[in-house]
Amino acid sequence: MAATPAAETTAPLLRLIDISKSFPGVHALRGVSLEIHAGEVHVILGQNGAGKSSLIKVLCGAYLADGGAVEHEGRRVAIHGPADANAIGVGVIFQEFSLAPYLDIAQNIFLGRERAFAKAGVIDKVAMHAAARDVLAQLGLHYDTRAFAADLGVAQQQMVEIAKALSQNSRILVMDEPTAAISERESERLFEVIARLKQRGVAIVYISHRMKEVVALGDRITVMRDGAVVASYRRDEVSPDVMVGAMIGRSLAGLKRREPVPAGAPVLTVSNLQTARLADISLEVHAGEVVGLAGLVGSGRTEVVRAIFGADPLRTGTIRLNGADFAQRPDRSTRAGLALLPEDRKREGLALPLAVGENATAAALWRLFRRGWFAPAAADKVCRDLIARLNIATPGPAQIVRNLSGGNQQKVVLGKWLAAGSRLFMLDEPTRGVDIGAKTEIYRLIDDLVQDGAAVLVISSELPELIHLCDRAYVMRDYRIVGHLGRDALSEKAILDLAVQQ
Amino acid sequence: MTTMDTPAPASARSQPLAPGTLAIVVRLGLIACIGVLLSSLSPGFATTDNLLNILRQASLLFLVASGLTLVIIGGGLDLSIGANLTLCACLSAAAIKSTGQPAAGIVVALGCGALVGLTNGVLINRVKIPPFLATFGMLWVAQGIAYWFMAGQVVYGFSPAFRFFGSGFWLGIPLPIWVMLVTGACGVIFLSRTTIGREVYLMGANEAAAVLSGIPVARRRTLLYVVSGLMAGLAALIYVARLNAAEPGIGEPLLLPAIAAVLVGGTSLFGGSGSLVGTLLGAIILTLIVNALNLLNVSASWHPFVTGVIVVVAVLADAAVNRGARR
Amino acid sequence: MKTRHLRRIGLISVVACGLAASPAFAAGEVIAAFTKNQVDPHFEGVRAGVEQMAKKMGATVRQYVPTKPNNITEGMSQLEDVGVTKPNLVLFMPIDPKAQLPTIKRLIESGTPVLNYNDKAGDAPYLAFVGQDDYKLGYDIAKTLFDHLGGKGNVVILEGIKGSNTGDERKRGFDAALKEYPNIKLLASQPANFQRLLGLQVMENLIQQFSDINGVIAAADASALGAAEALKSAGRGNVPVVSINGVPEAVEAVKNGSLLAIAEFNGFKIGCVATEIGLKAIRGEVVPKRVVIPGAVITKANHTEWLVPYQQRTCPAAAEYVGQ
Amino acid sequence: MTDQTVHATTVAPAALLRRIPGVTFILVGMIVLFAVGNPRFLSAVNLTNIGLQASLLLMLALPMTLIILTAGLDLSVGALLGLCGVVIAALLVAGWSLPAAVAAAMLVGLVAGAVNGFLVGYLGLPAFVVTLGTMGLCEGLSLVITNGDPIGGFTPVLEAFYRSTLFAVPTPVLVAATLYGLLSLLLYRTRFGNYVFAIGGNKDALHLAGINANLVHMGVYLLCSLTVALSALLLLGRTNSAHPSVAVGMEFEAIAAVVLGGTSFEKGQGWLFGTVLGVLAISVLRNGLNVLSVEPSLQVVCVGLLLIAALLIDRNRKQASRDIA
Repeated sequence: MAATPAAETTAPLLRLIDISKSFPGVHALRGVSLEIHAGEVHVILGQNGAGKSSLIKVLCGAYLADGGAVEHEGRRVAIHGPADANAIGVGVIFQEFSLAPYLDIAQNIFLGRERAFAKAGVIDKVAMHAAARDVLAQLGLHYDTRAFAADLGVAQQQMVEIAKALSQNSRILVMDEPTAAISERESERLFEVIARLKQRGVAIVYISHRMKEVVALGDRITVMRDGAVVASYRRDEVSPDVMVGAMIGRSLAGLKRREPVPAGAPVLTVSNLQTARLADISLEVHAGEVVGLAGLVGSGRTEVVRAIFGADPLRTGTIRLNGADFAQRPDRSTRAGLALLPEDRKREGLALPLAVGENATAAALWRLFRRGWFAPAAADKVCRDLIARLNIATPGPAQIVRNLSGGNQQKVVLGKWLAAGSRLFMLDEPTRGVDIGAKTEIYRLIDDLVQDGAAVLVISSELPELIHLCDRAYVMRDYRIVGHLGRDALSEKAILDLAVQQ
Repeated sequence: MTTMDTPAPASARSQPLAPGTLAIVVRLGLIACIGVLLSSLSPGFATTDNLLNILRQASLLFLVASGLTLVIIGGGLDLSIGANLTLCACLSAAAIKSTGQPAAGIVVALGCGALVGLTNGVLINRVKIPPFLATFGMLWVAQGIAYWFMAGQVVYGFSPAFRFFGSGFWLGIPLPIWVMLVTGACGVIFLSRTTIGREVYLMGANEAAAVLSGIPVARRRTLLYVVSGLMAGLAALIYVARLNAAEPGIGEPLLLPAIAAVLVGGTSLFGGSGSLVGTLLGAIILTLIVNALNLLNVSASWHPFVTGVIVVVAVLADAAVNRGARR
Repeated sequence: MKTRHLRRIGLISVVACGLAASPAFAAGEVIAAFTKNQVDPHFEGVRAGVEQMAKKMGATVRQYVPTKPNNITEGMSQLEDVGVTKPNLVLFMPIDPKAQLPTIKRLIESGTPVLNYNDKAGDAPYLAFVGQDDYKLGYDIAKTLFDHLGGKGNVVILEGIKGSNTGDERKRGFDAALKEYPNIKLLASQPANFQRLLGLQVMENLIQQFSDINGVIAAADASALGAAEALKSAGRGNVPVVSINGVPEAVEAVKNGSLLAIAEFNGFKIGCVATEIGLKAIRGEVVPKRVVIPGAVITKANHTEWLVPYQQRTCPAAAEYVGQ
Repeated sequence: MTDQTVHATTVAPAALLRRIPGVTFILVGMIVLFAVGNPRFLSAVNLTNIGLQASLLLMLALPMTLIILTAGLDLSVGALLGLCGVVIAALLVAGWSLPAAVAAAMLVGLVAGAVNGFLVGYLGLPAFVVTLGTMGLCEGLSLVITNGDPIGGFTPVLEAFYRSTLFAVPTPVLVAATLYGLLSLLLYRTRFGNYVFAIGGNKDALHLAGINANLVHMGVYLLCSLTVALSALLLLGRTNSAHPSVAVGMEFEAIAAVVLGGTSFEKGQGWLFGTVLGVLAISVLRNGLNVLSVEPSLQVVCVGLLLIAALLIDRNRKQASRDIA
């Protein structure tokens, strides 16, 4: 665990040579070569499906590469499984955390390596907790190591993950979109930790969509597309536009703000809403408006839309749709014209083992078949129309949703609500885990919706996205609305000032 | 990016058999194989009487298993069906005995079944007890009430009009088979041609997503348990009519065979997939096997073992097919 | 939250205290009566007999029945628990003699008098055994059928639960009778576990398998009634069925011709006599060690006596059977 | 609260209190009630009875806890218990020595556990389905071996062992207590124990930690089946004979006991000692109802009500604690 001095940046710590991997019908990786240097942050950029995840899985031994070689400090090594990856010091922090909820922090950190603390097979808990505290201290953290992972917040879990990797003497730390689920403030904390790790000579492979982070962190940037490396730069030799261009294969102008539509009558009026956690929520959304709900992760944004939709119980407060009260129950909300695109589409948005058709009509059955009799042909037609309208890449309505890419899955969720004829769309992180192509299409769709007189309430952790989309925004902190920003006042700084307690 | 821009090819229709259809075909094939094998080994097998006999026995099993199938597709489990059947049988038999009206028995059986189902639904929805335990608790409660109500007696001897449900024939086919066909058809229509049926699959596959799609999941689930209870009530009537008696021990031995029929029928316990046709075939296969063992003079001690083998084989085969389909 | 718990616990306590208190106020000896299940009416007959005689003789009865029918371990637990409550008399019938013998021996050693009734429960210092001769019942009823068939024909047997004393002894009786009738052919002998549904389904299958069944012997009424149903719906209602027990339902079936005859295994009488003998024994009287109640063959000619519901019957005096 | 990422999460004593399952209250309530109803309830003889009656269920419920912690289920334990009893008895009657017969039963347990474990651990089939299948197979095999007849007349050593006591404590209780000690050591103090929690909570994590998670998963089922095979000795000692279907149905009671004890079907959340409480609750209820001579049909209802009431309390407490948070 002793700190390693920053290594020579000239000789790579790990070199991937011509790695390829294919699955039936898909070339996930085509001859990927990559150099990873100690003490450097190597950012890998790419759209969804570009092969980043496959690359990580090959690196950590979850996939066995079909071809190519791996060199560790100049020597050929074979990665046949997680154990081999561990042996050469590769540690991965996945988006879906690899913590067991009902093991405590210390047990999680040393999961799989308890032998070091075992005497005659019995684990010396005192020693293990002491060691865990040591590791956390190196990151400047002081957690109670007896806490169950289940009781930790997302950011805290991520820190435990990092501590876990660090405790394995990982020389190469792979982070898969580490800031996707944490607040900006927590991200800063993470960046500090990354800086510390760099100083200690750890090589970091950092995967992200966020150009700002890429620019701020990356020493070396590799862009992938369609399973292959399309470009590799040093940070000082490249601009964001060039990188985005490389990602999508063409140059894209920066996000401009969406043209506003003249706002109509109020569609949604929420006053003094209170739930078990939320307090004093009042907001209004008009027809033809895109309203943002900004704030850090954990500030209560998701809870607000869930409460409006009726997924969580209200304590007090009134919610009116087009001036009328409606029962706060998801089925009533749906029939009243409310739509909720949930944050976690795999868990809450889609029935993954079912077909596109079944999912796309899930919220609209009551509307399409008012008598309660289901007609497969009619449902099929509705679904085909949606596939065409949303440009969903699927062989047909019978395709199982699990087999679609993230962007197309998200479009199915959106399609569900289009079919339901909703008038107020509450979109919780609509572009999370979605590639740029699908992202633009989703933006265009939102624009179409408001043009058409619908109202949209958007939650996003990506500030540029909010600023691009929204006519105005409410900002939340600690389960309260702490501010409202009109179109002119809306800026990243303004949002952050409100969202972060000074 | 290329795939994104091209709209869906229209050839999607001509894909190979969906796993569900395949499973049905395989089961039909299995039944055919056993049939051919048996008719060559035992002359008594391929007679109309024997085939109707098998179907009649299967129909009783199917009635119990059908409600369970719906519950399982919707992502639940109902361990109380056997005890529920017992309770319905005892109460309805007593009602018929005391009023002399078969109609009273029908009302009581269906009412009692629905009530037990409703209680299951409330325990699961409101009290949030996992289905396994809520229905296991109800198993004991229903069984206990049945014991208490019957106080060790048997209610027996019903009018021919009522007994017709269990032992009568229509167009040369025993009435329980008609009941099986009619309820099976209703069930199939319910699952595939009503919006509620479609919602059942959705909530079984992903409950949270179903809730957030505006499907009133709690009410749908309660409905499923009520339907399961109603089926137990209906089965109870057929049993009482068939046996000409109600005793507090008739339902309990039916639980595991019913679960086995559902599983052999290819319905996944994960929810979200399965079919009543499968359960029907499952019930027929299980009945057929026992009939075959009898005709082949195999000792009755072997019946549970062979049934166990069939369940395991069916489950393994489905797992293999699903794995293949997912890849 | 706490008050809610307290209230709930309080409610339960009140109910349970009520339950607990009721037997405690009654006078006289306390009898613990064991039966095997709450399903078979035969045991209801036993319980009714015990209750009636106990009331007559001024004793109180506590019934012990496993919650799951014929569950051996539960039956054993109940025996152990009875050792704690120390009743004045235990009337015991084994679910499984081999399993329960050691426990019952310990119960006797601890000073609780035990009378064995209904089924033989192995060798232990019981006050007495009160029951019937299952072997003879089986033998008698089989003979009745064979004679009815004129000494020739094909029969099937629906056995009881394998391994139960009752079932095995009856089967032995059937077999003994079979040996005496060389022209009676046994087509099949399958277990129907004393159950109605199993009796029905086993019979349905046997009908398919054999087209020439002339008679059916069932080890108990429930399976016989099931078998009779199966025969009737196959249009073979004329095939004679005989059984053992004589619960009112089966006697009615004899009356209307569905069953040919039943060998009387009279739970009510067993309950009465066992209680009388047991109470007399603990009251210091000298009692016979073994009382075997003879079983009649119930036919259409003599069935009326057994049609009476248990509650309306009157206990016979034990003296009627002593010395037989 | 200025720097939330560094802020330590503490394990409050309230958290420990929260772990106590609702069944504890019912258990205490029942004990008070039964003791008031019949003072002999608390006599040494009766406590011995409760211990004896609880010990076999505990032998099944303890390894079942581990299985449920892995988000699994084993419906085959009851039938397997019966089968192992039949195997031991049959071999003893056939003249085998006790150790040899026990070894054969262990082998049966090994095979059953391996089949369950392989199908659940390696192939990822639902445990309910797999173990329902093996349950049928085990029960069927017992029937085939015995042809439905109970087997008796083997060495009295088993019964003597079952009935023996050490310092006035019945041996079966000691055996069950020893098993509890061993399993709690295994679960809370060894790598294997950590992996059990990890499989239920996040099996992929275990896989990525370089552990053969499937093997561990299978190991849990093996452990359970082997324990069951050994428990057959207690069963034989208790019943002094082997019945093919004597223990069928015990699996449901064991599962109920585990869940009463606060172990959840998901996420590897649970507590081994809770299972002891759950088993005690069931045993005390049954014993107490007998001691109070409650009417047999009401006893059946009471078992169901115990389950529902205990889970109701847990539910209310969980909601209450969430409201506070």
